[in-house]
Amino acid sequence: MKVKFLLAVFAVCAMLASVSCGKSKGDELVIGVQGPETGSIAIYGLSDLSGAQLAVDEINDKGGINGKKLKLVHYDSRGDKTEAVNVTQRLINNDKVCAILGEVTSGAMFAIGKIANDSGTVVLSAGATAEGVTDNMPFVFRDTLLDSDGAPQTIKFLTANKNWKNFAIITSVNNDYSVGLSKIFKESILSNGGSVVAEQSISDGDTNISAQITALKNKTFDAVVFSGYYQEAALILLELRKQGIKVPLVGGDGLQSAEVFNVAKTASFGSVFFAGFAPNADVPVIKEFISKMNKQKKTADMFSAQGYDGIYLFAEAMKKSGMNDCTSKEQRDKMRAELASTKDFQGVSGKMSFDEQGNARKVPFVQEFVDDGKGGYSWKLIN
Amino acid sequence: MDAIFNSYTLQIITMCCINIIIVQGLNLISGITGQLSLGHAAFMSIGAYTVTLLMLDLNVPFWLALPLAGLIAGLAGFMLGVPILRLRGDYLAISTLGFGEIVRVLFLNSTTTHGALGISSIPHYTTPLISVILAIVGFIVMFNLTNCRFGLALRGIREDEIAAEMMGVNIAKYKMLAFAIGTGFAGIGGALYACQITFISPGDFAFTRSFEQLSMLVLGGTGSLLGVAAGVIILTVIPEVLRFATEYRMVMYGLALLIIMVFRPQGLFGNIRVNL
Amino acid sequence: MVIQQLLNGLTLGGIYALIALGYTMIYGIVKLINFAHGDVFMLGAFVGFYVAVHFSSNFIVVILVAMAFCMLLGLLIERTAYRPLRSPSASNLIGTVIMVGVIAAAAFLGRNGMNTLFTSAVFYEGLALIGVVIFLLAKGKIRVKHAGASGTSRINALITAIGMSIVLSNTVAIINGPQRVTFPPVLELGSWNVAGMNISGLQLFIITASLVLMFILYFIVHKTKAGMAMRAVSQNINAARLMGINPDKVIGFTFALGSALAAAAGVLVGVFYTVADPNMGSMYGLKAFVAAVFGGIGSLPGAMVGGFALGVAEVFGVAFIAPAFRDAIAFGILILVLIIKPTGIFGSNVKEKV
Amino acid sequence: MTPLLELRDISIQFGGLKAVSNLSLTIEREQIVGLIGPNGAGKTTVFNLITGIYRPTAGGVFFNSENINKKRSYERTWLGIARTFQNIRLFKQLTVAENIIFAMHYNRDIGIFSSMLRLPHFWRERNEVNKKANEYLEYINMLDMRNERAENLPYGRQRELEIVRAIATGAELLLLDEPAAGMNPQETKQLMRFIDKVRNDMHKSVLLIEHDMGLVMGISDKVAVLDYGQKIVEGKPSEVQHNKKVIETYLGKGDDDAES
Repeated sequence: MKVKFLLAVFAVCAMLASVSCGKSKGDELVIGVQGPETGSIAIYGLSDLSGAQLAVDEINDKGGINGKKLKLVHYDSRGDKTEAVNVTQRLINNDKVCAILGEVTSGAMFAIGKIANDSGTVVLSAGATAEGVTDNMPFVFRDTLLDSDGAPQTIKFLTANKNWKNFAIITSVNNDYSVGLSKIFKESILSNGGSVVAEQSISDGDTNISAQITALKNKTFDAVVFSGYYQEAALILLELRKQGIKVPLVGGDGLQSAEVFNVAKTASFGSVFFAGFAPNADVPVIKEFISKMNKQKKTADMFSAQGYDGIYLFAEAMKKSGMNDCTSKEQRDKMRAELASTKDFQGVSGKMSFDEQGNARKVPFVQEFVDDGKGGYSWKLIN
Repeated sequence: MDAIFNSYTLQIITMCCINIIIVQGLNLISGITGQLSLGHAAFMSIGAYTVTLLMLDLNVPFWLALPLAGLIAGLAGFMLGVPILRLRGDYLAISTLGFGEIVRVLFLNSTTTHGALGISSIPHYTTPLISVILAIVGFIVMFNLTNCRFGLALRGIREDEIAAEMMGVNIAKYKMLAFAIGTGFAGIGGALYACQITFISPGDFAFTRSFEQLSMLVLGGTGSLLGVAAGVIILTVIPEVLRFATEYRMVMYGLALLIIMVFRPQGLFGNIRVNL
Repeated sequence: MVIQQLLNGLTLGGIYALIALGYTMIYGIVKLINFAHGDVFMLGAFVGFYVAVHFSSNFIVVILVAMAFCMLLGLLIERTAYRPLRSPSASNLIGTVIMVGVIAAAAFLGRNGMNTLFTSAVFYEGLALIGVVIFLLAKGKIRVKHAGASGTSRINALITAIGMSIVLSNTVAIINGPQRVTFPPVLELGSWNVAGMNISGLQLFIITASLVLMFILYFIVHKTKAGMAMRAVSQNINAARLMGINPDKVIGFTFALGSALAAAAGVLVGVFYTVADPNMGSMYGLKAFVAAVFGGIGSLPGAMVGGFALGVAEVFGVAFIAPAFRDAIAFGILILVLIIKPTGIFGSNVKEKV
Repeated sequence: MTPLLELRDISIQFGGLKAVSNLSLTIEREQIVGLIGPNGAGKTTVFNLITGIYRPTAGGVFFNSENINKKRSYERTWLGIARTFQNIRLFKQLTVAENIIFAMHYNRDIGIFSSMLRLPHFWRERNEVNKKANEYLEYINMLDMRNERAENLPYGRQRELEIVRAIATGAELLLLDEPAAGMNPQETKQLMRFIDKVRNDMHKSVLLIEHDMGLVMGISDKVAVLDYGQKIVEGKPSEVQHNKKVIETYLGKGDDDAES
C-alpha cells in the first residue's frame, strides 16, 4: 500500500514541476498567440493563428526585428475562461513573451485583460468586438472593427441607398457577441427612422429553428437583421426560403464566411454584412495577402487578416521602440506607448489608428453576397 | 525558485484550491451520502452570481459577501432537496442535471445578470493564500463532519436506506442537510472563482463543468478526502501538461479518464481504510 | 399556424424518439446512462455526410452505411468501456487496451493522413507501450480489483461514458475539423402548400421513417429469440447466464441495435436540417435521455411516446412561450415527471423488497 | 397490565389480494411470541405493518396503548420497536463497531456544530458511546472483531450482530425475521440460548418469525399461526403443535380424510 501511495504523490509533484519550467532563450523576441483551437469556435482561433504565423514568417524572412528573429508560441484555450487565464499566465511567466495576440472572443478577453495589464504585457485581440473590453486598461488593445462603428454606418447606408425601412431582428441568446450587436443594430435602425417589426431569438448550436421562422410569417419587413455567427445565419436563410419568405439577411462580421454560401446557396444572394476585411476589394495589399494565404491553402478572412495586421502592429511598435529583450519591463512600456500612438496604419483589414482606449477606429467594409456568374459567389463592396 | 512559484503556477494552485472546495462539497453529497448529483456546477454559479451581485450592486464587502454566497447556495441546495430527494440513483442524478440546466437558462435570460453578456470587472479578491487557507479549513470541517455521528449516519444512508430508517435515522432530514452543506461549499467555491476570473457568464457553469467535478471526485476515490485533493490536482494539471498535444489534448483527456476508470475503478484513494 | 408547429414538433420528436430508444434499451439491460450515445448519433450524421460526398448520394446507401458503421462503433464502445467494468478479467482489459490504441491511431491518422502515421515516432512509442501493458496483463501482473457491488461501480460507468463521449466528439473534431459540415441534397421530396401551411415531404418522411424503425425494433425485441435473450438479461443477468445465454454477446447486440437507430436519427437530422456539428451529440443525447425517462426508462413504447411528446413540447414552448427557454422547458418537464411519477408514463414501479 | 404491542383487526390489501386480513395479536412485556405459517402467509408483511413500511388499510397498531398508525418508521424505532431482516441488511462497508454505534444515535440530536468544532461535549459523548458499544460487543464476545468490516464476518456472527444492532437502539420490542435461517442445528441452539438471555437479562420482548419448529416451540411463550393472511390458531406451543388445522396448513389434507 505504501508504494502505491508514494507513487501517486510523486506523479502529482512531477506534473506540477513539468508545468512550471520555462524555456525562453535570449536571442529571440517571443510573441504569444492564444485562442480556441478546439471546441465549437475553433475555426476563428485557427484562422487568427494562421494569419499571425504568415506575418511572423514574412518578418523573419526579412531579417526579423532589431536583429532578432521573432518566435511565435501558441496554446489552445478552447475559448474557456479558466484555460484562457492559465494560458496568459503561462505565456507571461514561462515563455516571457513581448506581447500577446489575444483571444478572439470578448468573454475570454475580459478574463485575461486584467492579468496582461497588471503584468505590463501588451495584449491585442483580433476578434473581440463587445463594448468595454479595453476600458481603462492601457495594455489592452484590439484591431477589430467595433460593432459600435460598423452597425450604425451600415444601417445608415442601407436606409439611404436601398431604403429598407422595416426590419425583423433575430438574436442568438447564448452568444454574448450577438446580444451586444443586436442592441446596437436596434438603436441604429430607430435612430435612422426605420422600425423593428418583430424580434425572435435562437441560440448557438440550434439545428431546428423552424418554430421561430414560422412566427415571422405574418409580418412584413424588408430584411432580417441577424447578429450571430455564420452557421446559424445559413440555417436562417434556408428556413426563410423553405417557408416562402424571400428577404435578405443583414448582419455583422459573423456572417463573413464561405459556409453561408455553401449551405444556403442562392438563398444567400442579396444579404448584406459589414466587416473589417473585404477580400474582393481591388486594394493591392489585400490581393497580395489573399494570394499568400491561398498558397498555404489557408482561408483569408477577417480573423486571419486582423491576426496578420496584429503581428505587423507589434513589429512596427517594437522597431520604433528599439525593443530587443522581452523580459525588460521598460522596453515593454515603451513598446506599448509606440503602439498606442499608431496613426493611419495601412493594414490588410483597412486603414486604422488607435483611440485613447486602445480600440482601432476603422471605416467598415459593407459587402453584399452576389452571384459571380460562375456558379459561385463574391462579396461586392457596396460602400 | 521563482521559476516554480511564478504567477502561472500560483494561478493553477488557486484554481486547484477552488476546485478542491467545490469537490469536497460534492464528495459529501455523492461520495459519503451516495446521492449522485450531476448539477453541482449550478450551485457554483449561484455562489458566483450571488457574490458578484452583492458586491457590485449592493456593495457588500467581500468578507461578508463570500459567506453569504455560500449560505444562499446552501439554501438553494436545501430547497432543491425537498422535491427530489425522494428519488433514487439515476433518477436523482438526471433531475439534478435538469436543475443545473434550468439554473443556467434562468441566468441566461434574467436582465439583472446581463444574460449572455455576463458580468465583468468583478474585484479580484481571491488570492492564492485565501484559497489555500479556505481549502484547508474545508478539509478540516469535512474531516470532522465525516468522522462523527452525522457522518456515520450519512455513510449508513449510502449503504442501505431502509436499514438506516429502521435504525431510527430520519433519512430525509439527513440527506437535505448533506445537500445543503455540500452545495454551500460549492457556493463558496463559485464565489472564489468569480473573484479570481473577474468575469462570469452562464456558459461557464454548464453540465460539462458538473461532469468535470464528478470526474475529479471519482478519479480521486469517492468518499475519501485525500482522494478529492489528488483527483482535483491531477485533472487540473493534466490539461496544462498536455498543452504540447495541441488538438489531441481533449482526446487524450477523454482516454485518460477512460483508462483510469477501467484500471482503477475505486479511484486513487478509494476504499482505503485510512478514512482521511 | 398550430398545425405547422405541430409538424415541426413531430419531426423533432421522431429524431428524439430514435435516439431515446437506444438509451432505453441500453439502460434497460445494463442500468447505465450511456452519455456516449449522443455522440454515436453525431457520428452517424458525419458518416452519412462522408458517404454522400465521396461515394454515392443515394439516400438508401447513405443511411445503411451509416447504420452499419455505428453498429460496429456501438460494439467497440461496449467492448472498450463497459465490459471491463462488469468483469475486469485479463482478456477484457487487453481488449480495452487494444481498442484505446485503435481510437488514438484513428485520431492521429485522421489529421496527418496514412503516410505520416508509420513514420512518426509517437506511433512506435504507442505501439511499444501497448505491447508492454498487454504482456503485463497476460502475465497477471496488473490486476484490477472489482469495484464490488457498492454504489461506486455505477458512478464509474457514468464517468467512463463521459470519457468516451469526450473522446468521440473530439476525434471527429480532429478528423473533420471543428467546423460544421453541410449535407449535400440526398433526398429531394419537395413540399406542398396546403391551406397557407408549408408541409415538407421530408418532414413526413422523417416521421414515418422513425415510426417504421421503431416497429422493426419492437418486433425484434418482442418476437425474436435474440429479443427474448435481451429481455432476459435485462430482468436478471445472472439467471440469464444460467439459462445458457452469453450476456456479453447479448449486451453487445443491444448496443449495436441502439447505435444503428441513433445513426439513422443522425442521417435524418443531416438530411432535414442540412447541417452536422461535432458538438451536437451531447445536447441531442441529453434531450433524448430526458424523453426516455419521461416515457418510462426501460420501456420501448415509453421512449417512442416520450420522444414525440418532448419534440412537440419543445417546439410549442419555443413558438408560444419564449425561444430562450427551449432547454429549460425540456428539463422542467423532466423534473415534474420525476417527482409525480418517477418511473415515467409506461415505466413499471419496481418496489424494493424488504 | 396493558400489552406492549397490540394489533387490532389490522388488514392490508395489495390490489385484489388481502395479504393480511383482520389480524389481532398482543405481545406482553418480556414475552417471546412465535409467528409461524407457510411461505406467503403474510408473516413478513405483518412485520412491515408494525415497523411502518406499510400502513394497514384497516385496523390499528398500538404500542404502549398509543396508536402509531400515523408514525413514520424512524419514529416507531424511537418509541421502542426495532427489527432484523430476512436477508441480513447490515451496513456492509462499515465496521462492526460502527454498525452498533449507528443504531445508538437515534435519540441524540445531530450535533453538527459540536462535532464540526470538536467541542469538549463531542469528546465526552464519543467516549461514552464507544464504551457502551464495547459493552454490547462484549455481550456477544465480538469485541476483538471491533474494527472488522461487517461484510467480512461469518454468516452466523452477522446474524448475531444484526440482533445486537437492534438491541442497541434501546428498543423494548425486538422483531426477529427468521434469525435461524441457514444455520446448522448447533448454531440454532446457541441462538436459542442467546434470545432467552436477551429476554431475561435485558427484559426485552421478542416477536419471532421462524420456520425452525425446534427453536420456535422451544423458546416461545405464545405462538400464533398465520395462513393466507389470517390467524388460524393462537396459544401455548404445546397446544399449537397438536392442533389439527395447523398440521393441515403445513402438511395438507391427510389420506384418511379421503375415505371418510
